[in-house]
Amino acid sequence: MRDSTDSVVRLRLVYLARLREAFSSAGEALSLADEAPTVADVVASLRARGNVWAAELAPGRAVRFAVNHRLVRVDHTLADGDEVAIFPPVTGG
Amino acid sequence: MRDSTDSVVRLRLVYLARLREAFSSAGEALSLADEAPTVADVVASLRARGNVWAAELAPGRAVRFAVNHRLVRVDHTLADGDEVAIFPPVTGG
Amino acid sequence: MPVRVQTEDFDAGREIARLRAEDRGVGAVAAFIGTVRDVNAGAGVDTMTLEHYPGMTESALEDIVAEAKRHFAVRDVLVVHRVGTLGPGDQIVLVVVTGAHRGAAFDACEFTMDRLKTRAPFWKKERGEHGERWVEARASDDEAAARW
Amino acid sequence: MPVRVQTEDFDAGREIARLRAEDRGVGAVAAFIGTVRDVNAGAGVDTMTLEHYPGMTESALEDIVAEAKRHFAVRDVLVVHRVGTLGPGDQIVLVVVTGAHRGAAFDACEFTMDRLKTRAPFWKKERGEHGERWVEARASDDEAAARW
Repeated sequence: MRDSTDSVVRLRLVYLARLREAFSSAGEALSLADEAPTVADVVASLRARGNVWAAELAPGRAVRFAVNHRLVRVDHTLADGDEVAIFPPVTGG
Repeated sequence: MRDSTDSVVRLRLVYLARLREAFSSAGEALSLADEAPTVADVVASLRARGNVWAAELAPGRAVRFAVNHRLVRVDHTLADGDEVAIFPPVTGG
Repeated sequence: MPVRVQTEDFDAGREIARLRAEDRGVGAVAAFIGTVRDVNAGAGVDTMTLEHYPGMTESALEDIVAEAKRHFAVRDVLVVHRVGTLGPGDQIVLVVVTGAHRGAAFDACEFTMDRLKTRAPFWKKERGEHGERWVEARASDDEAAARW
Repeated sequence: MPVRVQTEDFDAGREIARLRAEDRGVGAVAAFIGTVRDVNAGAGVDTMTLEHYPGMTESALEDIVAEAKRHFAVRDVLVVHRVGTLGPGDQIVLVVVTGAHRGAAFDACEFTMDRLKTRAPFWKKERGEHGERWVEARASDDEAAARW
């Protein structure tokens, strides 16, 4: 599954809860042509689609991230093959 | 049950747990010839018996008091007919 | 009845279910169960006998429950305390608190236990490898009760 | 298994009994049950649907349990969390902590709930008189989690 080209990072994106509904998608594959992209780069890439993507991921909206099932900050650096989940603040319990 | 003489206060004493065992008694009647005796007066009266009474109620021993089923301090003033319980610090739960 | 003193064991699950039944405003249940450990102060324990002060016990517990309800935004409080002779693993006390939110439920449950440990007339006597001895009150219980 | 995610209901009494069974060093059991209220933010609730992030959920809960065991002098911790569609009065989550003494058991139980509320990937969607809406995270949950 890993790409032989160093400069492309292939990611599996997962959208959950309100974002899954807003995006009408549970997730997708995304490739970034970047040496060491961060979660912020993923967010910027999605925002550039405009519409609901720009609205839900607008600066100031509370969004959380997990990479390979661990909560991370937006400056977390991604590696080829990472699963990046994007979701609203959790409300279980 | 109330005494017609103002200057005598009749009390029902109750001994519990370690004190009941030490005194070999679950309780007794005690009358104090005093206008407004306090719990401290009861303790002094019992201490004067010497032996185990003086030992268990010696100053510095942790002893608790309840009058008519309410925890009170040693300076609590007693009335005729009161039930005065004397016991070690509680250890339930 | 918000408080019960009994020799019989209790079923914590059933007591919890009963307390929150029919109250759809409950969002949080905090519960505590105190049990007999097989070791206390480093010595093995075979049996634990709980003595109380009949007459005072229920009113002391009712006062504690009333105080917990007054101090915390909770819906209901239950205390069940056993007396008599118990063995290691046996249940001694149950406190259940229901509330709309968890913070007040936790606080009221811990408050009730802290007060019970210093104000309810129960005494424990252990029998074990050391022979027979009355359990001493712990300074940490006074400190816990003084927090509130 | 210290954590379970399931659609089925749980029996709090049985889970508590199971966790403390065979451990005679347990003197204190603190438990919490979260339930569906019939009202939230002033509006009536008919159903509550819990969504989660399969794969991450269990590991997030296991991390929380491990953290609770590391930070507090407790013996065991259990978390059971339901997913799917529930109604008012239904049980959502159970946390049980066993320990030698009550202070650490209470703390670890509250810590586990506070962490779960801010770090475990569950989301609630309500259906009721207001229609359908995702429950918003509460600032008080962040504050509660920040205490530890």
